Amino acid sequence: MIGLIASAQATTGDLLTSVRESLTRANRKYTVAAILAVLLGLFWVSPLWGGISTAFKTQSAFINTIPLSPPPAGEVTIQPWLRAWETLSPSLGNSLIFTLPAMVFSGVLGSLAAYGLTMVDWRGQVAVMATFIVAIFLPKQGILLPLSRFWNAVDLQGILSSLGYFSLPFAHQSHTTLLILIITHTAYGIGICTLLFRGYYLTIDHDLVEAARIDGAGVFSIYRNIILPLSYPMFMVVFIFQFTQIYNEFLYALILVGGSDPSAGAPITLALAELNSGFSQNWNNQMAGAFITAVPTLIVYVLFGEQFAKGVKY
Amino acid sequence: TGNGGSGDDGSSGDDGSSGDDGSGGDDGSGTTTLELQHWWTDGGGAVGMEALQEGFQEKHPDIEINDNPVAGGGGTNLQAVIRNRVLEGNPPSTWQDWPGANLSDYVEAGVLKDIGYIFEGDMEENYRDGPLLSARAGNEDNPYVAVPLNIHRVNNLFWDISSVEEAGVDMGSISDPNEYVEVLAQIDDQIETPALSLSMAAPWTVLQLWSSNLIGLYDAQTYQDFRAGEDITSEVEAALEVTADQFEYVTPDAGSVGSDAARLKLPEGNGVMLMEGDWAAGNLFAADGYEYDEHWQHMPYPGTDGVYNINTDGFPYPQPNPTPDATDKWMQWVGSAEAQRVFCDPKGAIPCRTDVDLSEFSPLMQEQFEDFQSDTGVLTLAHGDGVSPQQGTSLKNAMSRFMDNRNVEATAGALMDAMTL
Amino acid sequence: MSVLTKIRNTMERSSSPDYRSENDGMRSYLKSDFFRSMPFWLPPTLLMGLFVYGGILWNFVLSLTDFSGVVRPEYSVSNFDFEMYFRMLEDPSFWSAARNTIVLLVVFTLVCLVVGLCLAIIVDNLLKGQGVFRTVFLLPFALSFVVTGVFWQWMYNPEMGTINTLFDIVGMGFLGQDWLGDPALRLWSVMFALMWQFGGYAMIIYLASLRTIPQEHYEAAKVDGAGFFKMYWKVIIPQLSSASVSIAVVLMVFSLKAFSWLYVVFGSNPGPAADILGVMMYREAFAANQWAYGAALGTVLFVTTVVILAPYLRYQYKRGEL
Amino acid sequence: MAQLTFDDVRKTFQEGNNEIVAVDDLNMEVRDGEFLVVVGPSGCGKTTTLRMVAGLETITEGQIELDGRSIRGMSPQDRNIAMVFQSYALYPHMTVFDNMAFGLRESTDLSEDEIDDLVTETSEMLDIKELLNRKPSELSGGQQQRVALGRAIVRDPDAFLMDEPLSNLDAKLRAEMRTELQRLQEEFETTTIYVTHDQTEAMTMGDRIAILDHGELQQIGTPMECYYEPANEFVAGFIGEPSMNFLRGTSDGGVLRMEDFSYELSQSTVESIGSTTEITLGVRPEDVEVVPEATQTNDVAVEVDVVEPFGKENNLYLKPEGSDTDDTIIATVGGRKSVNEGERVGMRLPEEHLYLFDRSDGTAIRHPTVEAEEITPVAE
Amino acid sequence: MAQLTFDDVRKTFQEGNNEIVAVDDLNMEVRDGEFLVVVGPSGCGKTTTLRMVAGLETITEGQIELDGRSIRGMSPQDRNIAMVFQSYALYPHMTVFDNMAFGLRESTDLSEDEIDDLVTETSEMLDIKELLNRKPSELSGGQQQRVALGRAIVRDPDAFLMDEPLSNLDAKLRAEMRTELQRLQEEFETTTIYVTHDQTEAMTMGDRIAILDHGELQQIGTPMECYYEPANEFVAGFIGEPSMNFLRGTSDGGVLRMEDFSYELSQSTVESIGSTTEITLGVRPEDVEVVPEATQTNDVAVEVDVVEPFGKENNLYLKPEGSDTDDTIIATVGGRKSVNEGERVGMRLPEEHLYLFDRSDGTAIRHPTVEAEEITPVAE
Ligand SMILES: Nc1ncnc2c1ncn2[C@@H]1O[C@H](COP(=O)(O)OP(=O)(O)OP(=O)(O)O)[C@@H](O)[C@H]1O
Ligand SMILES: Nc1ncnc2c1ncn2[C@@H]1O[C@H](COP(=O)(O)OP(=O)(O)OP(=O)(O)O)[C@@H](O)[C@H]1O
Ligand SMILES: [Mg+2]
Ligand SMILES: [Mg+2]
Repeated sequence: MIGLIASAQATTGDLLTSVRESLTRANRKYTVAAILAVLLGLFWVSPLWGGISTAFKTQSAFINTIPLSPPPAGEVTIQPWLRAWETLSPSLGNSLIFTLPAMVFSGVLGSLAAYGLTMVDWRGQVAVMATFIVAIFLPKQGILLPLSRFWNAVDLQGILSSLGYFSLPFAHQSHTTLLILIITHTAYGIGICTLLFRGYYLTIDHDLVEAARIDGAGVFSIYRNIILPLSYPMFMVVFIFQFTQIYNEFLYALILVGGSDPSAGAPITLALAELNSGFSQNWNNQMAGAFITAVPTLIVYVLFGEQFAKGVKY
Repeated sequence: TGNGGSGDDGSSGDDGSSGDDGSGGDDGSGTTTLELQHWWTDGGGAVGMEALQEGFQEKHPDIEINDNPVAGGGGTNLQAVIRNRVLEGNPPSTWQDWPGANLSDYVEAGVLKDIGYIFEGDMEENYRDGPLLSARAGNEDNPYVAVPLNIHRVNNLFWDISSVEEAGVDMGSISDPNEYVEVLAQIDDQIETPALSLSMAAPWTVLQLWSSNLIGLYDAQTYQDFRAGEDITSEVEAALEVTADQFEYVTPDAGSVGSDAARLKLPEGNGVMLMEGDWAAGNLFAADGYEYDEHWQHMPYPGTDGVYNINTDGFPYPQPNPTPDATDKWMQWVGSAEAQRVFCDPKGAIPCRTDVDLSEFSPLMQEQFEDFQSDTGVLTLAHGDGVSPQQGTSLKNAMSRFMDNRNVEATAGALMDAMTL
Repeated sequence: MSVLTKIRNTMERSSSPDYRSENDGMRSYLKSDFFRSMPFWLPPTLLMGLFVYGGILWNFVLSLTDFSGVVRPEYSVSNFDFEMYFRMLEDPSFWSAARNTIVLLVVFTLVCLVVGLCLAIIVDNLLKGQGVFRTVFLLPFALSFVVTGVFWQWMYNPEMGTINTLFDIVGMGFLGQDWLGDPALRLWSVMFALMWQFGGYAMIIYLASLRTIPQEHYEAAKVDGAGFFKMYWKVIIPQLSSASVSIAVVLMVFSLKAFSWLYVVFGSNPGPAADILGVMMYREAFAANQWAYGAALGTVLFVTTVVILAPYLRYQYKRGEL
Repeated sequence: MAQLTFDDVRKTFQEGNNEIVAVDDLNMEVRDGEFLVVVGPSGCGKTTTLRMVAGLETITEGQIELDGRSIRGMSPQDRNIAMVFQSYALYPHMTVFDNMAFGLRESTDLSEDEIDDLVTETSEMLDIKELLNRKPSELSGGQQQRVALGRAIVRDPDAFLMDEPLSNLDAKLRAEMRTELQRLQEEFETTTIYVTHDQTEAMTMGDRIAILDHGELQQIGTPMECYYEPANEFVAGFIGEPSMNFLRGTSDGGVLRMEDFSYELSQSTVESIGSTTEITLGVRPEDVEVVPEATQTNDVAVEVDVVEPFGKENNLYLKPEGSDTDDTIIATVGGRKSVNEGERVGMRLPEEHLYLFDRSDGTAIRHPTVEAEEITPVAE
Repeated sequence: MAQLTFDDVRKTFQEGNNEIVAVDDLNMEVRDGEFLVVVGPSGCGKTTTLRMVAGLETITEGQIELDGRSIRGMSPQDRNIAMVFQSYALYPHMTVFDNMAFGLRESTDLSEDEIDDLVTETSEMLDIKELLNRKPSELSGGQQQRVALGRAIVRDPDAFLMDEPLSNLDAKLRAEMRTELQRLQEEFETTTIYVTHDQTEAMTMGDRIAILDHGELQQIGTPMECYYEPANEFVAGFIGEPSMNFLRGTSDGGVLRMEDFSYELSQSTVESIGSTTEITLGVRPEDVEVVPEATQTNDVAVEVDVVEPFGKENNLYLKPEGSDTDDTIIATVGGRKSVNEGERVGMRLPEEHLYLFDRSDGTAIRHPTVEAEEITPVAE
C-alpha cells in the first residue's frame, strides 16, 4: 500500500517535472516564436489578402465592408477579374517571351564571367569584378535616353529582315522589340548575376578544379563538366531573382516598346498601368490586375522558393 | 462634317530634310495604319475615344487604326514615350496631348507640321479664339500645329445640395474666394461632413485651386499678368494665403486621395465642396442615385464668373509623319463638328467649335457652353495650354513644396520664377 | 594482376601525351591565366560595359550640354559646361530629393536589416512550418513595385485602408493617420512598405547565414549562462556581420529602384517629403523637357552610390571575396 | 566539488515514427573530484549523456543529480556546469579575453575589475596571457584549445564536461594538451566527465573509464580494471590497440577446440568455464609469444603473413598453418626482433594471459591470472 | 614506371612584401616503383612539394624530372600524374563511374567501351563495383576514399601523389585502408609519393621516408634507418612515439655531464664523439630501463613523477632526484609492471641504446650499437 502511494507520488512527481520542463526557457522560446511568426505572417499576407478579397467584392461590398473581411455572400463578383484578364492577357505572353530568355542569358553570362574571374588566378580580376558590382547600382532613369538612341542606331529590324527572319512562319513584327528587350535586360542583368555566381564559386572546393586539371581537363572542359553542373543551386537562385526583376520591370519596356499595344510587344506591366490609371480609381479592377500580373512570379516563388532559400549565400 | 479635305499628301514635302520615312506604309499598300497614342483608357475619355475612332472608321474604312494607349502616371508615361519617339524621329501618326504652350518645345524644335491648310476655312471660322490659340501652341506667331478637340473649364465649384442646406449656406451669395472661405468655416462649424473635398496627393489640383483663387480675388488680367511673368507678388501671395486657409477644411485624407476619389466624396456624403475642372461632373453623373440639380449643383468658382479657364485636349501633327495622308484625314475628322459631338458628350467637355449640336449634352454642359460664348478665356496653368512643360513642372514643384511647408513667401517667389523660364 | 595488365595495355594504345617544350613564349602567353580566362569574362564584360558604362558616359556627356529633349543635342566640346550642376545647387527640389535619397538609402537599409534579422531569428526558432513562413515573408519580394504600390496605397488609405481599419478594430483609432498624405509621415510610410517588400529577402539571407553558425556557439553561450536575448545579442548577431554587409548592398540597390514604387503611388511629383533623385530625374527629363538637367541628376546619383559603395568594395577586397 | 549521479537515465529521440534510444537506463555515479572518461563507438550516446548533464538536452526518463539535487528541468545557465566543445566553439568575434570573460559577465555579478583579475590569472596559468587581445582566428589549434579550457576554468564550475576536446589537434599537440589537462584537473579537483574515442586518452587520463555501447553502460572502472578485467567481450575488444585477438572455440572437456587448432586447458581454467561450451578465447597481441618453432603443447605452427614495423615494435600478422580463412592473429614483438613476411614460426598463447568469454552473451568468464610485477620491493 | 628527380628545387611564395620559402633546395630521387612517404611538421612544405610535381604550383627554381625529362612549365594535364587529395575532391555531381571515367575521357582517346571496361575492372579490384551508379554523397568515408583511389589508378599514371589521403577517416578505417593502399601499390608498382603526418603510416607503408623540416630535406631512408639511424636530432625526435628523450650534456673526457647526473662512456663511444663537447644524448623511452634501485654505474636515482598506463605498457615520467627543473625522462615499461607515482626507483640508460648528437648542428654522431635479434635460426 505504501509502496503504491510512493510510486503514485513518484509518478505525479515525474509528471510535474515534465510539465515544468515543458515550460522551461527552451520550450517557451519555441512557443513565443510560433506566436510571433503567426502574427507577423498574418500581417505579411494582409496586403495580399486584402487585395484578393477586394478583387472579389462588388462595389457596394467594397464600400460597406472592411478591407480584410471576405466578400459577403451574394456580393461576390468575378467581374474585376474578367476585366483585368481582358486587359492583361494579351500582354502576358510578351512578358514571358522576353523574360525567360533574358533570364537564361544573363544567368549564363554571369556564370561564365564569374567563372572566368574566380577560378583563374589572374590579378586584374578584382578590377573587372569591381566594374560589375558598380554596374549593379546604375540608376536606370539616367540611361533611358542613351539606351533608346542606341537601339535606334542599331537597326535591329533591318538586321533581322536581312537575315530573312521575317520570312519564317512564326516570325512577327513584335519580335524585334522583344529581342531588344532580351538583349537589354541581359546586359543590365549580367552584373548582379556575376556577383551572385562569384560568391558561390568562391565556396566551391578548389581541389575539385585541381583534380580536374590533373585529370586532363582544360578550362572549357572544367567549366562544362565541373562548374556548370555544380552551379545548379545557384542557377535556381539567379533565375528566380532575374525572373522577378525582368518580369516586373517597367521603365525600359515603356521606353523601348513605346506603347501598350500587345502586338507591338508590350509587356504586362504596361498593360497593368492601364488598369491603374483610370479616371475613377477602381480598386477592384486594380487588385485583380495586380494579382493576375503577380501570378507567374508567385508561382515561381511558391514552387522554387525552397531552392532559392537553399541556394542563397551571401 | 469636315469639308476642308483639300490638303493632301503633297504638303508633307514642306518638312524638308526628313521627308517621309515611309515605314508606316502610307502609300502603296491597300490599307494604311494610323497609329494613335493616348492615355484615355478609362472613364469618359475612353468612351469618347472609342466613339471618335468608330466615327473615323465609318468615314475612312480603308484606314486601319492602331490604338496604342500608354496609360498611367497621369499622362507622364505617354509624355515619356512621345518625347522619346519624337526625338528618334519616329513619332506615331498623332497622339493625345494638351495643345497650347505645352507644345512650344516641339514647335521650337520644328517637329510639328504647319497644318494651316487644315484649319483654313471651315475650322478657322467655327473654332473659338481660345482653342485656336492653343492650336498655335499658345503663341499667335506660331503656325497651326495641332487640332484641339474639346474644352474643359478649370474654374468650377461643385457642391452637395443637402449638406449646404443643412449648414444654412446661401451659395448664390458667395462672390469671391474670401467669402468662400467663410462659408467653408460655417459648414465646418455646422455639420459633421468635412467642408472641402480636395486631392492633395499630386500638386496639380492645388495649382488649379490656387489659380482659380487668383482669378477670383482679382481678375482675368491679373492672371494673364502672372502668365506673362510679371511681378505681382502681393496678388500671388494673397491667393496663396486664401489657398492655405482652405487647407484647414479639407477632408482628413486629402493628402493621399487621388483626384477621382476626392470627387466621389460628394456622392459618398464625405465632402461638401469641390473645386475642380468640369471633367469632375463626369464622376458625379456616373454616381448612382446622385442627380444633378437635385443632389448636387455647380457654378463658376467664386469670383471667377465671366472667366473661362480653358484646358483643351487635342492632337498635334508630328513631322516626319509615318502616315501623312491618314493623319490629315484624322485631323480633319477631329476638327469636325460631328467628331466633337460624339467625343465631348461622354467626355464631359464642351466642343471647340461653335456649330456643334448640343441637344444631347447635359444641361450643365449646355450652360458651360453658353458661358464660354460670353466669357473671357484664359489658358490653364495646371495643365498644358498656358504653360510650357518646364514652366508647368516648376509650378507644380513649387506647389508641392507649398503643400508641405505652407511657406507663402517662398512659394510666391518660386511660382513667379517658374513663369520666367 | 589481369586488371593491371589490361589497364596498361589499353593505355598504351591510346595516345600518350606529347611533351612540349616549355620555353615557347607565345605558348606560355596563351597558357597564362589572363588569356585562358578571357573567353569567359570578356564577352559579358563587353556587353555589360557597352550598355552600362556606355550609357553612363553618354549620360554624363548629355549633362554637359543643355539638351532639352526635343532638339538633338550638339555634342561639341565648346558647348560643354557644368551649368546643370550649378543649377542643381540652387534647386531646392534637388536638395530635398537628395536628402530623401540618402535617408532612404541609409534608414531603409538599416530598418530592413533589423526586420529581416528579427524575422530570421523567429523563423529559425520555429519547430514546425519554417518553410511556410519563409515563403510567406519572402512572397512580397516576388511582386513588382507596380503591384505592391497599389497594395500599399490601399493599405494606407486613411478611410478604407487596412491599417487604419485595424487600429479602429482594436480600439486604437486615434493612431490612424493619413500615412501617405502627411508630409511628416510620407517617407516613413514609403520605407515601411518597402520594408514589407524586402524584409523577406534580408530574412532569407540571414537564415542561410544563421545556419552556418555552429550549434555549439548557441550551446556554449547557454552553458556560459546567457539567456535567449543575450545569446543572440552578444554571440550570434555579431557573427552575422558579413551577411549584413552583403544584404545591405542588395537592399541599397532596391532602395534605388524605389523609384517605381513612388512613381506608381505618387506619380512624378511625390512632393518634397518623399521626392528622390530617381523620380526627380524622370520628372525633369520627361515632364519638364529638361533632359540635360535630368542627366546631371543621374550622374550625381550614380556617383553618390558608388561613393557609398566604395567601403563595401574595399571590405570585400580585404576579406579576399572580391 | 560535486558529485553527479545518473539514476536510470534514459534518452530517446523521436525521428519520424521511430524512437531512437540514445541512452538506455544509465546508472552511474561520478564521484566528487573524479575524472571520468567516457568511451564507446560512434553513436553510442556519449555526447547525448554529456548534453543531458549540461542541460542542452532534456532527460526522457530518470534523474541526474548534482550533489543530490535533481537538475532535471533546470536550464543550462542555472546549473553552473562548464562544457568544452570538440569544435571549441570560441566566439569568433570576441577577443580571447572577452571569450573568457563572457561566462563571468553573464552568470555572475562580479565587477569588471574582478573579472579582469580572474581572467588574467587563469590565462597566466594556461600560458595564454599574451594572447588575451587576439581573436580566435589568430590562434593556432592548441592555443584555441587552451582558450576553450580557460573559458571553462575561469568560471570555477561544479563540473567540467568535455566532448572530445583534443580530437582536432595533431598528435604532438594532443599529447601535450593531454598532460596539461591532467595537470589542471589534478590541481582543481573539479568533477570532470571527459568524452573521447582516443585509446590513449581513455587509458591515461581518467580515474575511471565508463564504456558505453548502444546507449548502455558496459563497464565502469579504473583503466587497469577495464584492460585486464573487462566485463565482457565488447569491453575487451574496445580497449587496447591493436585490439585483442578473438578466437571462437568450443569447450570439450579440458580442450578448447578452435577452427585451426586446439588448446588444452589447465584444471583451474576448466573449472572457471563450468558448463559453458560456446567460448570465445581472447588474447592480447602483446601476450602472444612468437617462438622459432612450435615445440610445446598448445604451440601453433604459423606463417608470418604481414609485418608492420613501428620502430620500437613490430606487429606480426600470424596465420595458423593449414588455415583456409583469411583470419590472422596479431602479435606484437619488440622492434629489433627481425622477422620476415612468409617465415614459418611458432605461436604460443600463455594460458595465464588468456581471456575467456561466454559466446552467448559475451560476459567474461575468466581473466588473466598473472599478477602485476613490482618494480620496487613491496615493503618500501 | 617512372623515376622522379628533384634537382635543387626551390619554391617561394610572395606574401605582401615577404618571401615565404616553402621548399628549399630539395634534392632527392624517387625511384621507379618506389613508395616514398614524406613526413614533417605542419607547414614544412610537404603539400607544396606534391603540388609542384602535379603542376599545380610553378617551380621557382630548379628542376623536377620525370624519367629524365624536365616537367617544369608543363601543364598538369600533360604530365600523366594522378593525385589523391586529402578531401578526395570527388566530383559531387557525377556518379562513381563518371568520376573514374572523367580522366580517361579528358586525357585519352579511348572509346566509351574501353573506358567502361577499365572502370568496371578497376572498381572490381577496389571492391566498389556495386557503387558505380552512386553519387559521392551516398558513400561512406572509406568508400569515397576508394573511389578517389580508383580515379587515380584507372588512368595508369606515371606517378601517384597522395596528400594525407587517410586523414579524414576514423582509426579503424584508416588501418584498413592503409593495408589496402599498400597492397595496391605493391601490385601496381607505380612510383608513389605519399604525404602524411601519421607516424604509423610513415613507418609501415613506405619503402623509404623523406623527412622535411622548414622546406629542407632532413633525411631520406628506409623506416628502420630513420628510426635507428636518424641523421640528426630533428629526425630522431620526429620519428617515434613517444618521442626520444633528449638530455643536454657536455663531454668531459670519458664522462658526459648532464644537468642532473653524469654518464661514463665506454672507450668506443668516446672515440665516436671525438672532439665535440656540446652533446645531446638521446634515448628512446622503450630503451630506458627501470630498476628497483640505482645500483650500477650510470644508474640514476629517480622519482616517478607521472604514470601513464596504456594497458599493454606504461609510460613513466621520471625525474632525477634533486633535479630542480620540470624536465622528465620518459620510460616505457610493460603494462603489468606495477609502479606508483611518487615512488623512487632507479633509471638505467644502456649504453648500446644511446644516440648522441652534436648540439651545435644537431647531426648524429653515434647510433645504438645493438644488432637485430633473429626469431628464426639464421639458416632456414
Ligand atoms: N538530435 C537528435 N535527433 C535524433 N537522433 C539523435 C539526435 N542526437 C543524437 N541522436 C542519436 O542518438 C544516438 C547517440 O548519439 P550521440 O551523439 O550521443 O553519439 P556519440 O556517442 O556522441 O557518437 P560520436 O562518437 O559519433 O560523437 C545516435 O544514434 C544518434 O544518431
Ligand atoms: N599559396 C600560398 N601562398 C603563400 N604561402 C603558402 C601558400 N601555400 C603554402 N604556403 C606556405 O608554404 C609553407 C609550406 O606549406 P605546405 O602547405 O606545403 O605545408 P605542409 O607541409 O603541407 O603542411 P600541412 O602538414 O599543414 O599540410 C607554409 O609556410 C605555408 O604557409
Ligand atoms: Mg559525440
Ligand atoms: Mg599539407
